[in-house]
This record gives sequence, C-alpha cells and structure tokens, in this order.
Amino acid sequence: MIDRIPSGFNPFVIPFLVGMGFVLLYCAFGVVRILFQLSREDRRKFFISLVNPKTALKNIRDIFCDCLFHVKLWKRNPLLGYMHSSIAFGWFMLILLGHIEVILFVPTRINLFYYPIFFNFFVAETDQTLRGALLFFLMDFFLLVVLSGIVLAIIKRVRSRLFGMRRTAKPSVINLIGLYALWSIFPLRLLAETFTAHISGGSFLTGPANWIFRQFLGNDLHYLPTWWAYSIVLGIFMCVLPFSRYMHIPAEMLLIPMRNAGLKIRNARKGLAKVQVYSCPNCGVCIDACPMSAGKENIKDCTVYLTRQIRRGNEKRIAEISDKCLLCGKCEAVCQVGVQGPEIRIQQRAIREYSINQDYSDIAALPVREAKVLYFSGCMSKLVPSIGRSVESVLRKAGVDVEWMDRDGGLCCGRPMLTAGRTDEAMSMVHKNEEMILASGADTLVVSCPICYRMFKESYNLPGVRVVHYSVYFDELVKAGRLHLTKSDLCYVYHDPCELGRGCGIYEEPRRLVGQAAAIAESDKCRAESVCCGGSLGSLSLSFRQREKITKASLENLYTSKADAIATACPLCQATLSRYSDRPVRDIAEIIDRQTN
Amino acid sequence: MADFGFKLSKSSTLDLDKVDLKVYNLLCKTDPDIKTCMACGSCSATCTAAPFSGMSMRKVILALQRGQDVRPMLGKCMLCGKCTMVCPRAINTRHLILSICKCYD
Amino acid sequence: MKDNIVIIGGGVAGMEAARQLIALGHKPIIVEKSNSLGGHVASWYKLFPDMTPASEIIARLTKEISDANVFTGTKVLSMTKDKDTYSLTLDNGVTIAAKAVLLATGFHLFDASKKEEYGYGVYDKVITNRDLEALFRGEKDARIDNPKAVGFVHCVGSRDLKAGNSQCSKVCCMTAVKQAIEMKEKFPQAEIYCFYMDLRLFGKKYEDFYINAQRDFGVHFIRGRVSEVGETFDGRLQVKAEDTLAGKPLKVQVDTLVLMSGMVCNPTVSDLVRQARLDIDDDGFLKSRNNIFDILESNRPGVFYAGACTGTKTVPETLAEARAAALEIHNYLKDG
Amino acid sequence: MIYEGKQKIWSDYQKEIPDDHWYYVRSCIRQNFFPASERMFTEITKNVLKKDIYETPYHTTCGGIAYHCDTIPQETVMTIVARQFALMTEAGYENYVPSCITSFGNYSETLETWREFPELEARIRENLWKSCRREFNKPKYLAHSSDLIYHWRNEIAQKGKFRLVDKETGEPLRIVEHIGCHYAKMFPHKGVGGAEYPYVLAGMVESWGGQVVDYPERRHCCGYGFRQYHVKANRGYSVSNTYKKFESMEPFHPDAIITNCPGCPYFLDRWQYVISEQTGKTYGRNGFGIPVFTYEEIAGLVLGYDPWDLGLQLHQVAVEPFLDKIGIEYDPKAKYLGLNKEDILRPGLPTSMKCF
Repeated sequence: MIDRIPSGFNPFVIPFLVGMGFVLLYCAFGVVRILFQLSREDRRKFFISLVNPKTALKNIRDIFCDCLFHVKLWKRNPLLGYMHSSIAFGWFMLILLGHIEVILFVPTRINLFYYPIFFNFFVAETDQTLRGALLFFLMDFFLLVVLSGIVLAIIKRVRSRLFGMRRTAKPSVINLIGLYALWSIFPLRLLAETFTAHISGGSFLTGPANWIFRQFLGNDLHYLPTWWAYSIVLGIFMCVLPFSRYMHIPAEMLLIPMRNAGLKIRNARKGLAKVQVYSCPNCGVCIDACPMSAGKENIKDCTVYLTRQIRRGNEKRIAEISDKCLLCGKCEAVCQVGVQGPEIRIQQRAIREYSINQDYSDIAALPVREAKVLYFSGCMSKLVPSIGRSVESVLRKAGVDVEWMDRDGGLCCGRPMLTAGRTDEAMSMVHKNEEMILASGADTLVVSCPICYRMFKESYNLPGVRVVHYSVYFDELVKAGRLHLTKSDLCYVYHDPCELGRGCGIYEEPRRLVGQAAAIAESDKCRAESVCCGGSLGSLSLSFRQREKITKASLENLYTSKADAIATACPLCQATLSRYSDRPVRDIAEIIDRQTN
Repeated sequence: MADFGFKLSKSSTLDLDKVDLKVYNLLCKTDPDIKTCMACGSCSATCTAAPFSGMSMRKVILALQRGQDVRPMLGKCMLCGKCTMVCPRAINTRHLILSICKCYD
Repeated sequence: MKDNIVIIGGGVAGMEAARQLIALGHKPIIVEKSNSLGGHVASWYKLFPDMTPASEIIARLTKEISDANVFTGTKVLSMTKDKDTYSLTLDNGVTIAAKAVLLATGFHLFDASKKEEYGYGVYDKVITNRDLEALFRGEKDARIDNPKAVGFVHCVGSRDLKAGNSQCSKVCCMTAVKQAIEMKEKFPQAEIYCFYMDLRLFGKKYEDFYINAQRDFGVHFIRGRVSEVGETFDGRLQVKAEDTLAGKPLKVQVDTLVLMSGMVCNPTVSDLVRQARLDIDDDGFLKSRNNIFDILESNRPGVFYAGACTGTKTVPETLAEARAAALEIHNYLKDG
Repeated sequence: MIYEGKQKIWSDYQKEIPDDHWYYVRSCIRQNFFPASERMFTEITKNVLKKDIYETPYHTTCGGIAYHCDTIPQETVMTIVARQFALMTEAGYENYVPSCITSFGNYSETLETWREFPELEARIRENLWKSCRREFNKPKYLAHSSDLIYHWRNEIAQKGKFRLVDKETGEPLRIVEHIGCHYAKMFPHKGVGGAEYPYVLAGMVESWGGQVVDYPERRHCCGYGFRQYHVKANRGYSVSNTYKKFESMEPFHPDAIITNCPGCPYFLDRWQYVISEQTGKTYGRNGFGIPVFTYEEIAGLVLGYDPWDLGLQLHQVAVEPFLDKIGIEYDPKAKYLGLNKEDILRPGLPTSMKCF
C-alpha cells in the first residue's frame, strides 16, 4: 500500500475541509460560550467532575452507550435502536478504521486529517496483505451496516408507523438538507470507493461492484467526480450541521459530562439548557408521549418543538409552548438524550417579568399545635374533603398523634407559584410554611397532595423533619402492624399522579396499599409511562375545553385495565378524572380508611 | 389654595365614559374568557389567599371591567389554582392573574 | 250542528287553539279587537331561542286557520251566561250563543312612560323593547342614529310594587340579551350595557345567549337598577345606577336607552270578567281554577284560558297551553 | 327632549291652589341669607297683586332643621307643627303657605302621617293641649310660597317691566331651575309637576320669557344635606355634591339659577366661591360665577324693583352680568350703600372668581 499521489492532495477535498473546519470552529466556540454561561460554582463542579476518575469513566461509558449504541432506544424500540446505532456506530467505526489504515500504511500522512476519510483515493494497492484485506473487509462491512441504517431511515421517513411511531416531528428545511446530505454520504462513498477499488483495493462490496462497473464503464474518468460528490455532500452536511438537528451529535457529548457532573438548569436559554436544546435529535418520541397531543392537538407544543423554537429564537412560540405544558414530565421520562422539557419551561417562565410581585412575609404565622406528626393537606384537598378526613381517620386508627396543620386553611405550599416561574414569590411562601412547621416541634410531616409533597421534598429546608407522602407512611404502618386492612371485592386501577410518580419516584407503596385493600389491575401505560389527568397546575394556558380531551385520553388508558374503579393519590387527579369518569374515582386514603377498622 | 378645613372629595362614582379600560381591553385579548364572568363569587369563596388579604377574583374582574386599579388586590394571591377549579364558566383565572401581574407597566 | 266555540283574542294563543280545534273537527270563531291577527308576536322581529322570524309563525298559523270564522276589528261588548251557553254580543251587532269560550286575551306591554325617571316620551332617545323590534323589522326610527353606546334597562314595570306589578315578566331578561346581541350586530361599534337586578335566564339555550353576549359581543352586564336618566348638553342620555357588585354609584352616557317593558294584565277584559263573574288573581291576571292542574280552566264551566291572560309566558309556553286548551274544550263538549 | 312628553307629565301633577286668603309663615334662615326675598313675597302678593296674606310674629320654627339633623324626634316636630296650625286656626285662615321648602315638606309629612295614623294625630292634639292649651284645624290647602308665585306667574308677567331675554339678541335666557329636595321628592303629588320634572319654577321661567335648562344632574341635591353641612367633618361631602351639579350643568352655559328653597340658593351661591378657591374653576362666562336667585328675587327683577333693594349685593356670585344681559339698570356705586345711603363696607374679593 503506497501513496498514489505524491503531493497527498487533490482539490476535491476542499469542500470537506471547509465543512470540517467550520463545524470544529463552531463547536469549539460554542463550548467556550456555554462554559462561560455557567455559574462559577457550576463551572468548578464541571471541571472537577471531568478529572474525577469515577465520573470520567462514567462519561466515557455513557457516551458510548448513549451516542453510539443508543442503548436506551434499543430497550424502547429495537428497530429504531438498530437504525440509529447502525448509522452512529458504523460511521464511527469507518472513521476509526480510516485512521488505523493511515497509521498503518501511510503514517507520514496522519497530520492531514482528510486522509483517513478519503484514504482509498490517495493510496494504491501494491501487495495484498492479510492485514490490508481485513481492514478493507471491515471498512466494507461497516459501510454496509451504515447503509442498512440509511435504508431503514428512508423507510421510516415514508412509513413511520412501521417503527411504532404515530407521529414524528415535521422536519424544517435545513433539517431536510442535512437529512438528504446524510443519506447521500454513504451511497456516494460506496460509489467512490467502488470506482477506485481496482487501484486502491476493495473488499466484498467495493471489489465486485468495481468489476461490474468496469464491464461497461471502461475508463477511470468518472471516479474523480464521485469523490468530488462525496466530499461535497460531506461538506454540506458539516456546514448545515450546526443549524440542523444533527447538532445533537456533538452537543450530546457535552451534555453527558455536564449531567454526570450534577448540574441543574438555572436559565432556560443558557448553559445546561442550551446544551440540552442542541442535544435534541428531533426524534419526536416526546410527541406520542405528550398527554396534550391527545386528539392530535397541541402537537406543536411538545418538547421537540420547544427546542426547535428556542434554537430559532421565536420568542412568541417559546412563550406559548412554555406556558401550555402540563409539566407532567413524561417527555423527559421517554427522552433518549435527557432533555428536561419541564424544567426548561419553568425556567423560561421565570424569565418573564411581572410588575405585581406577591409577598407573604407579613402574614402572621398561623398557630400550629405541638405534635409529633403534622399533617398538611394542601389547598386542592379542600375541594376534595374526603382525602383529608380519611388521612386523619386512618392515622388516628393507627394511634398516631397527628395535628392537621391546615385544617382551617393555610398557606399554599408554593409549588404552583414555583412552576409558574415565580421563584421569589414561591420561596416567600416556603419560608412562611417552614417557620410554622419548625415551630410545631414535629419530627414527621405527612403530606397528602403530591404537588405539595414534591415541593416539600425539593424546595423546603426542614432540618429534623421527615417529609413523607401518606402512601409511604401508611405502607409503613401496615408493615409495622399498626394498620389492619381487609380486602374488598372491588378491583382498582391505580393512576400514578405525575408529581408523585415521575416527580418523586413513588410507584410501589400506593400499589402495595391498594393491593392489600382490594384487587389491583394495571393499565396499558402506567408508572413512569402513566398519562397525566390533564388537571395539572403546571399548565398556565390550557383552557378547560383543551383539558377535557386530555382527561378523556387519560381515562381511556385507565379503562384498558378493566378495573371497577380508579384509585389515585392526588386531589387534583381525583377532581379532574371524576369529572368525566364512568366509574368511581377514589383516593387511596379513602380506600384504606374504608378497609380498616 | 384656601384652607376651609374641608375639601372637595374625590367622586366615588364609576363614570364609564371616563374610566380607562386599557388594561381590561388588553386582557380581553390575552384572556378572552374574562368577558364571561358572571360574578357568582365561587372564586372568592374558595380563595386560599382570601383570609390573609380579602383577595377576591370576582372583585378583581369587576374592577378591571370598571377600569379600576387592581394592583393592591393581588398582593397575596398564591396562584394555587382553586379559583380555576371551581369557576362555573371555566375561566382560566390562574392565567388571568399572571396576565394581570404582567400587564401593568 | 256543531256547538259554537268562541275564542276571544287573535294572538298566537287564540290562533293556535283555533288550529287545534279545527283539527279536532270544530269550527271555532275568533274575535279579535285589532284589525289583524297575531297579537304582540306580530310586532316582534325574531323570536328566541332559535331566532325564528315571528312573521313565519304568524304566517303559518294564519294559513292553517283559514277555516275558522274570524272577526277582526271587533270587540266583545258583553258576555252573559244563559243556562249552559254563553251569549256574546259583538260590537258589529252579531250575537253568538257559545257552548265554550276560550279567553286568549293575552297581556299588555307595560306603559314605560309611567316610569317617569327613565323619561320615555320625554327624552328622544329612550325607546322600548317593542320600538326596537320595529326597528329590527325595518321600520325607520329617527331616534336611533348609529349609536355609540346603548343601554338596556331590565325590569321596567316588572318586580316593581311602585309600578303596581310585583311579578317577574319572565321573558324580558332573555329578550334584553337577545336584543343586545341584535343591536351589536346592527351597530358593531356600539358599547352595550345591560342594567339588571337579577338575570333570570331559565329556558332552553338562554344561558348560551348570555355567554355569547358576554364573550362574542362584549355586552357589559351591570348589576344595578337604573335610578334616573338625564339628557346631556349634546343630547345624549346620562344613565345612573348603583353598580351593586362594586358597591359604587355608576354613570354612563348612552345614545339609545331601551326600556324592557314588562308584561302586565290586559285591562280591556275587565268588563267581560265582571259580566261573566270570572275571578281575578292578585297579580291582576285571570285566575285559573288551580295553578298546577287546572291552569286552563276558569272558575266558570265552559270558560277556558290560554296564554298570557293568566300570567307571563313565553311564546312556546303559550302555544303549548293553546294546544292543551283546545283539547280541554274538545273533551268538555264531548262530555257535555 | 320631547316637550309634549313633559307637558303630559305636568298635567298629571297639578294641585289646587286657592287664589286668595293665605296664612303665611316665614323661614328660619332665609331672612339672613337672602333678606329681601320674603319681604318681596309680601310686597308682591299684598301690594302688587292685592291678595290677603296674613302673618303673625308668634309663629316659631317648624322644627325641620332639627328634625332632619336627627336632633329631635318626629313627635316633637308634629307638636310644633300643630301649634303653627293652631295659630292659623286662631287667625281664621284655612290656607297655609310656608316660605321654607323644608317646612313645606315637614307639614306635608305631618299631614300624611296623620292621615295614615289618625291615633297619632289624636295624641299630638293632646300634646298640644297639654303644653299650651291650644286646638287646631288642619289646613284645607297647603302650598309652598313658590306655588303661589307660580299660580300668579302670568299676572306678574303682565305687570312686569322686564323679561328674561337677552336684550341684544332677543333670545330667551337659559335658566337652571333648582327645586328643594323636600318640595316633591317625598310626595310627588304635592308639588306642581311632580318630582321628576317639577314645573313650579319652570312655569315661572317660561312665563317670564326665559328658557329652562335641563341637565343630567338636575335632580341632585344642592349639597346642603343638613348633617352633611352642619358637621364640619362632612362638609367636604356637601361641597362635593354641589361640585357634581355644576360640572353637570357647565356645558349648558346657564345664565342664572332660580331656586325655591332656603338652603339651595345659599349653597349653590357660596360653594361656587369655595370650589373656585379650591380648584380655580368658575362656571359662568369670563371668570364669573353663575348667579343664583330666589324666585322672589327674579319676580322682583321682572317687576322692576331696584336690584340693591332686592339685596342682590349680598350674593357671593356677582349678579351684574345677568342684569346687564336683561338690561336692568342699576347704580354700581349704590351697591354697597345701606338704607341710610351710608357705606356698608366692601367684602374681600375671591382669588379666582370674578366679582367686580
């Protein structure tokens, strides 16, 4: 194997070089910019994590698993998993093998970084070695792998349903250019390498193809144009990459270490959020997942469109999309790259300025009787009074010394205000509640509303106080033998409230409780995949009519279980579901209260 | 100005020809359901902030419709959303409150 | 020979009863004091809740009662009982011996000028609901000239002891909302204010009209009874009321003020009532034998009621009563 | 405005006013505020129209101010009223005419109350007998003195030297008529023309050549409001109501205001000064105020009495522009000369309102 062209250069590499240079500069600039957008602490945290061997190793593993092998996608949809990983990993291997070839055969050219890409153009095969044949075989093999992925991608583009996807994101023009460029890279590479296979050598794909072509194309005049074409589409792809969804390829490599460093989104348009926005591959998995898309509505308000509009800077749409979301967290749960749709939206809401700013600091603290266990029912439970009454009754039956701190009304927990993006106002409420809870001397705070529960867990500072959702607390009481459940002959399906399930990761305790008090069935989509009831306070702008469709879709999912009744653990879910449900909707507390004596 | 020990007092009359409906008209665009309030008072009755401040969404909407300044009325709203839950006319009062909070200059 | 049935009053109640009686094989006689049939409904443009043209209803009824014996422009001078028949003398000299008499004498629209403070008949731009319907029907009204603001005063002469009527006229709230919408459609630039005490929108689709008026037509509803109306320098009207929800006095200038005149008993039947010894209820309307079961029967055998002569009613209610009354009369004659 | 519509209402509110033999009682405060007005009433009725008008110095207040200030109970007022009626009865009269609107309202209210509750009348008769050994007949006719001037308005017009018209243009002058609240608002049928569109003053204005101005707040109180004025803490409310009226009549540019109540002309006149001092605003032309007259003063002017003999120099708002417009002659130098032609000193001048 020797250099065929003494200068080691042909003008056709220029398009590739331009594209490559552009994309490298763009990314380098972007990385520096994003690192500057991080707060001083976050930046420190990030750099430390990079040199920490544990996180460094995790970073490498995650990059391989997520970016190249798409492990998560494999688990969710093997066909899509194969499609993505064949292209990503295959291409990666082609690049890697190209470098190995250069190092092995023309090591002096390793400084020309177009060499590994166009290796077959620049070399002439003089002697056949096993090593060369193996590499050539591998090159053809991975090219075939990539091509198979491309074929699948083309099929998916035409019939997405074959891949189990009902709806995909509509690609923009620039994405289409990137897409067609990407699709044509590999067939053109095959063509180019085929035409030069009799000079530079080839394997099982390029060799026979070369022979066939040579039967009726007797000269070498056409191989230069195909190498030009190959280089040009590469150049085009690189040039549109920063402006297309393919930006997710480099961005995800930054996102993974940032996530592993434990960074949080602090601004919807900067730092981590920016990296997440660029990491969105526009795959559209979030569209089918989004409860708002029930009845084919609000599709353009899913996270994939949020990232797109943020990249475009369409402020009107960004605000609309951010305000509409229910913040149910399902898009985040299904997202392959880990875009935190709800958090970006909350932070986006926080950017907005208000001229009326609430302040609760001057509210006199409500007297709370001293007790070991405090119970906080929250605002919404006032509209579903059975919850509070049942929780209190069950606790009394178990002999718990409990004080219902907001029996006659109290302050809101602050989460509705927080999710509206009004952090200062929310924290003003939080501090007021903290003051009251700590003054009571309680060591346990039982919370029945999942919205409040998440707020108490995430945003409150209550040293010495254990915050616990009542389902967990009841479960413990049952285990400790302080509550005795009898089983009714009803069959319940448990609806996971978003804030309790995806929000706080509590899936098992409610099911265990219901299972001990009645028969329990599961619906098609449950746990992390459960469908929001549509009543969420997360959405600021969804109208009642729009919510109706969402609720009905949520109920349809619950009906798949064929259960007699629906159990849930959230006042808002109960009020919302029972509005349209054809079967009773009960809170777990009420079910437990009925089945204990 | 001569001091007589008493002064002309400001009229309490709502003069619909003179009141400034700028804010209300703005809100009619962002939150058109504000127009359908029938002043039933459910929102005020259920309001979490009411015991602390006398907050009443019914009064807020009415005051907006009459061109009155509502800024002092919203200072204790907690955005808890109960008013939205109970509204028989399905007015998104929560969004309305945020719109009000933002539309004053 | 068939027994004579006399229907006094040729409004929709009398016409519909005649239609049904004809269908049951009778040949009723309608006596109507004005020169044409149709009563109040004939002076209306469109009827809620489906915005049916009133003329359609009248035309259909007129066509279907062509077999009836109709005296228009004729008053009943006297009505006396003679054994089991009633002897009715008409002012055209005709005397009829009737086995059954149906009073479908309807109501009177309250004379809005009695509410002096609203200035009907004093201020050019104060009109009544009936005047407005005439405008909608296409009649010229110099009082209404592209108004920028229009007020509707609910309960004019209804729920008003001072005006001698404590009853709710039942249809005016809905009529006001309907007319407010029609007015806004006719003059899209106009601000519309409805001054009400209570909104009594009880019937099928009425609430939809209310929501539409608020949401789609931007009608302003002000809970407060108008206390007085004055004329401004440029000839507009200054309307004063208490905004009871705000707890503040309120004033606004309008270019047209529509008074929703209520329904009051028809005073022209008082002679007949005395002669036939019929009972009058506390509200001045004719008194049914029983307000639940025998609402169509008077205290005298053979004398029946239909429609607004016994109290305020909507058009569909009146028509339903008329149909029922026809059947009552039919059964009465069959048994008798 | 549909004039026929108003006429129809006026025709519904007519009251019978006997042509002669009246027992006249004066107002507590008018002689201080507008000293020539009651004098002019007796002058016109007795000397010009040759009517029998009887007066006695023994009559007292009717108790109206104290009653409306919530300082005495109704029973006390009724007993005072009963004593007035006793004086009338003793003098042999049956027709009672008070000069004060609140008195007129007070008498009407008392008579109506007795009509509804005869036992109350019996008790009052007993009270009166116990307290001063007097007995009384209820008047056969009760009228306010403005009712009488209204009744004789056309005779006055015939005898008059001037008419309420602009001498330059011949146009009728624009006159706001303001009726005291207690005239007909309590009992619309006791007043000429009723409560909504009273005719008593409008009739005089029309007969004497002027044109009545109808403005949105014409029904509104002058602002006096008894307690509202008498308690100083409420006085801002009093002047605010007057302000409301003037704001409402301003676009009509009235030439004058005619009133028939003791308080109204006083407050409409003096509060114009207070408003001008507090806001700088004046309502007449060229920085003047709108002159406010009693109906007797206007009648006196129409009949050609000297303005200074009518006491017009005691008005806060200058009357000269109004006199000039009609063409009534007056001696500017005589404005502040007393009966003995000696100087009675000049008042201080307001800051904003022009007063010569």
